[in-house]
Amino acid sequence: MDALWQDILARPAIYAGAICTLGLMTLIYRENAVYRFFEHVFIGLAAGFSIVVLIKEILDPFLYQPVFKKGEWYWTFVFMFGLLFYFIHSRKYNWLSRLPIGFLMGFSAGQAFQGFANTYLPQLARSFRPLFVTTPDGSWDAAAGINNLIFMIVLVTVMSYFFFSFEQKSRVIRNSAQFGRWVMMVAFGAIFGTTIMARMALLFDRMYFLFSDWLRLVR
Amino acid sequence: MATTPGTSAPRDIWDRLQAIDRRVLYVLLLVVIILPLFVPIRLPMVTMPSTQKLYQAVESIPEGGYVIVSTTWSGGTRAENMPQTEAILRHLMKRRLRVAVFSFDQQGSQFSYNIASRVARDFGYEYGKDWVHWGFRPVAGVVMKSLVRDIPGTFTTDRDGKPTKDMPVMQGIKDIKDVDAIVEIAASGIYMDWIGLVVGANPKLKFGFCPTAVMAPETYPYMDSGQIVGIMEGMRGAAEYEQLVNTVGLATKGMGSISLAHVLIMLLIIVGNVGYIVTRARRS
Amino acid sequence: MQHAFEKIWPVLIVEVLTAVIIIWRIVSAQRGKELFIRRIPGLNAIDEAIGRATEMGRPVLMVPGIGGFSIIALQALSIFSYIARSTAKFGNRILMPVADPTVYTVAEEVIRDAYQAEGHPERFEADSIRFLSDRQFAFASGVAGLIQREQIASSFMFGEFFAESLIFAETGNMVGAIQVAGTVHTTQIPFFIAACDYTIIGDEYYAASAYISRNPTMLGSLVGQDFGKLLIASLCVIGSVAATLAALEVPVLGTASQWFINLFTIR
Amino acid sequence: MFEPIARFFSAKPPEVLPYYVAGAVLFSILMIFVLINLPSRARKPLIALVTFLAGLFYATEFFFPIDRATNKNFLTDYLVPASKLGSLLGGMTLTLGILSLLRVHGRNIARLRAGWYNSVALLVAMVSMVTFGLMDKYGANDGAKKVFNVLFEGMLINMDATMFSLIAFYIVSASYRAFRIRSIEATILMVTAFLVMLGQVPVGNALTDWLPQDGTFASLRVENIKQWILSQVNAAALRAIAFGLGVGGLAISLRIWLSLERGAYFEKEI
Repeated sequence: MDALWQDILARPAIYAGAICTLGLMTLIYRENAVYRFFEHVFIGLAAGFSIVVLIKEILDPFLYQPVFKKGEWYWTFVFMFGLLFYFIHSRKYNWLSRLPIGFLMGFSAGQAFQGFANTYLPQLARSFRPLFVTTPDGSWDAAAGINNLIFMIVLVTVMSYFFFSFEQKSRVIRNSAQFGRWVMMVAFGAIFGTTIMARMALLFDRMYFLFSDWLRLVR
Repeated sequence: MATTPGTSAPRDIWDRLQAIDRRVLYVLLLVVIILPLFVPIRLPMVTMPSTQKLYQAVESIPEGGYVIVSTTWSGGTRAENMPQTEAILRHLMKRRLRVAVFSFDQQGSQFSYNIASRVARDFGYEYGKDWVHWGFRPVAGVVMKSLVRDIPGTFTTDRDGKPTKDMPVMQGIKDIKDVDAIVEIAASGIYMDWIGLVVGANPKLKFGFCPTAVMAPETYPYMDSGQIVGIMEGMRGAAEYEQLVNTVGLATKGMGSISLAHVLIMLLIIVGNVGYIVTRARRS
Repeated sequence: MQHAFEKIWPVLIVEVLTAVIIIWRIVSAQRGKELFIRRIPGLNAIDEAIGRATEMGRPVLMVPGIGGFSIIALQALSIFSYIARSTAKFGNRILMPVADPTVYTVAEEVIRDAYQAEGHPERFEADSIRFLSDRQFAFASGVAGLIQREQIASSFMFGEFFAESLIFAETGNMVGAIQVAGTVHTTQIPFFIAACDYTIIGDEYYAASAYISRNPTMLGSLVGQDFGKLLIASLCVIGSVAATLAALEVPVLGTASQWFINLFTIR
Repeated sequence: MFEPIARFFSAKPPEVLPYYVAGAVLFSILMIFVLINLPSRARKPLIALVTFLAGLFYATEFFFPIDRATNKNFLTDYLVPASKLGSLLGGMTLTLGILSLLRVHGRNIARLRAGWYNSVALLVAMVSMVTFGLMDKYGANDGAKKVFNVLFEGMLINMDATMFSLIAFYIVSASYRAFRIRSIEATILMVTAFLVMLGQVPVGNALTDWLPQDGTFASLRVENIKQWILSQVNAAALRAIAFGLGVGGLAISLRIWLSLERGAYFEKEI
């Protein structure tokens, strides 16, 4: 018993981690009192950590330091503007909270132009695939050409699935959209298949933590 | 596409095959994950060309060469990145190259120090003479730009704050031209920064990348263009690498678990479908 | 690309043109023109799912994802606002765990307004909308617990979802809930497809509020969006033809094609 | 013309700083009083204006011609302060979220509802994390550091990893249940997932290891089939979906920016 206590005192973080791991893992059997307890502890710790981050990484560097250390007094206005959020609980002046909310909405919307240009425009030119491809030594590369054709067909049929306002009267459009949906299923199946590896690695890591870091049964 | 679990009680074996209780599945999964930790399971392994290329690149470094290993990962991806780090360090130290380790991640710095110390012991590497750990370095872009021009000036101290100036391992290393290879083990897209800021500065520098499996596909184009010499892809790449350097490490064990888990899932899919086909055939 | 002027032509041709068409369609739709919209099965299922919750007398769960306050979250909230109007009418209990404090603040407002609009402000319970945690898996643990404890009857997941998507969807499936989900993060769609009854794919997500509300402004926007997509699809086809011509080194046409490709090539 | 304004909004030395800060607070309170008394028909236009101006900043910064030498225009230097402003405003809502937690769990405890002790655990965990987290930063104390280490590295990080790892279980039950040849779509989904799984693991690769490494038949090796699905079909399909999402996102951004959005929240009388 003494040895156990000494071990716990020597490695408290490992023991705490192991107990928490086991506690949350009980969820796969079913929701139970043990899980519920650790779930609440988890949310409490996470909330506490968010508060710490808010103070350390937002209020301190973006409000306290600039105003009181660098004299940038105008940040006070931002703070006062942010206080308008709290009117959300007021029956009568509730609408005031819509000002900072609207401001954040505008911020988010305004960034869309750059976001669109950055994310999608470069992909456009990369979709211009030649159907005739030559290898570096100048001979015809039929396989690459066929691959590019497939790429185009997939691209166009999947996009056709997402047309909402055209009535799919013509058979071409209807079939194209249907084919597009099937191709998407291929893509989704592939994503599913590739993700399994990463998730299993995580579970393996947990077992390694329990059996090696904690119980020291495996090196 | 989801179905509510069978409302009527399973009648025969075929019905039952379609409605195995999820807890049975979970126990099976736990068994296949835990078992290889204790019982080594050697599965046939085909080495991917990307792993082979990385191995060859390390093999081609001239004797006494200098390699920087950066470990930008944290606990969340330990299962994949830890065996990668260990496998690459084993290879470097087996070849008796000079090694400098550091990290853009605080946790990664601690992890890589522990791993490197252990591997160094195995190969009789002496700290300060054969290898060094520069510790945690925040703000990747700044560090990368500066190490291109001046390595001793960028890493004036090691992880314990000791000056590196007089360490034998730092002798003869001035800038990026004196470095033979850089290997980044990461859970993020940091390879882009290396390629953009460092790789071009020394044409003979070899840049190897060890990403998590999820990250790997997006890095292939850079291997085709030669900007990355080779890729160790997640735990699987690490297992292949362990095989290449003749060691049974965490990745080989992990790959046993993960392969079995894949096999389990595939078997379950088959079992479920067999049950489904038979019952459907009977009904019609 | 930090600024439009770094590569002005694609920005003008694709982005600005799309934006102008969208606004133009919105304005003309507001003048009252009948507009067609194709069926989106997942969205039709919303009423069915609420109906079932009413029959079973068990709560309805709405999860607006774990993303921050953005247009994606706003779209989720407008779908939930529609759902809340139904639940206000039928008197279902709702549960809405939220992961971002700003989204939480707005969500409370949106849902309360929905109850008011339906004429049942007294049925709104402030505690039904809860901030759990802005940390991904702490939030996931809370939602998983909630789903099982409350034995929810139907679950709606719209917004930004990452790896935790499967935790929600499988736990929901375990308690036998009807589940409808949609997210802009395409890598999570396979998991929703595997575990939910209906999944909204891709920009069906952005079509949702138009589809549900049939509001002329939104429908007009949807028509404009279709024009934008048509523009992009056509450019891809034209670009591929151009790339082929350039590769075949057709005289004149090949050079012109190369010019066209370069016009759109960024970096 | 802007010179006096810029001087007024510049950083102030400590001697006069308190006056400026107090002035800003007073001015803001005054403005709130003005807002409270604003006629209700002016409210919506005001909110629309605030939204529009906030969006206009980013739009102008993106579209305004740049100086080729510096790659900047007159607004570029304000991007960093703007993002700080956004973080600060967004951060201030955290208090509202925490209040929600306190309200729900405080009530559980006060009324001794079933499981009230869990709510106590939540609050204790929260308070200790805040206490030791702040001590870790602002008051270096070895004991406090150790406790923080147990709370953060020991508990929080491991709980994160555990919840994340549960997905491994769920992925097994989901694929067992969903991948049935029930419909064409489900079958396609299953077959590709199956092929890709085979390509992922060494065991699967061993199946087609007898095929040559190069040449025509090499493309039938499972790892190459997997690679082909990912690089051709997957990439193209995901790009097509992404284009749609891009246009959809642009549309909803425009609607919000120009206050054209509809729905209960936007149409409510205020």
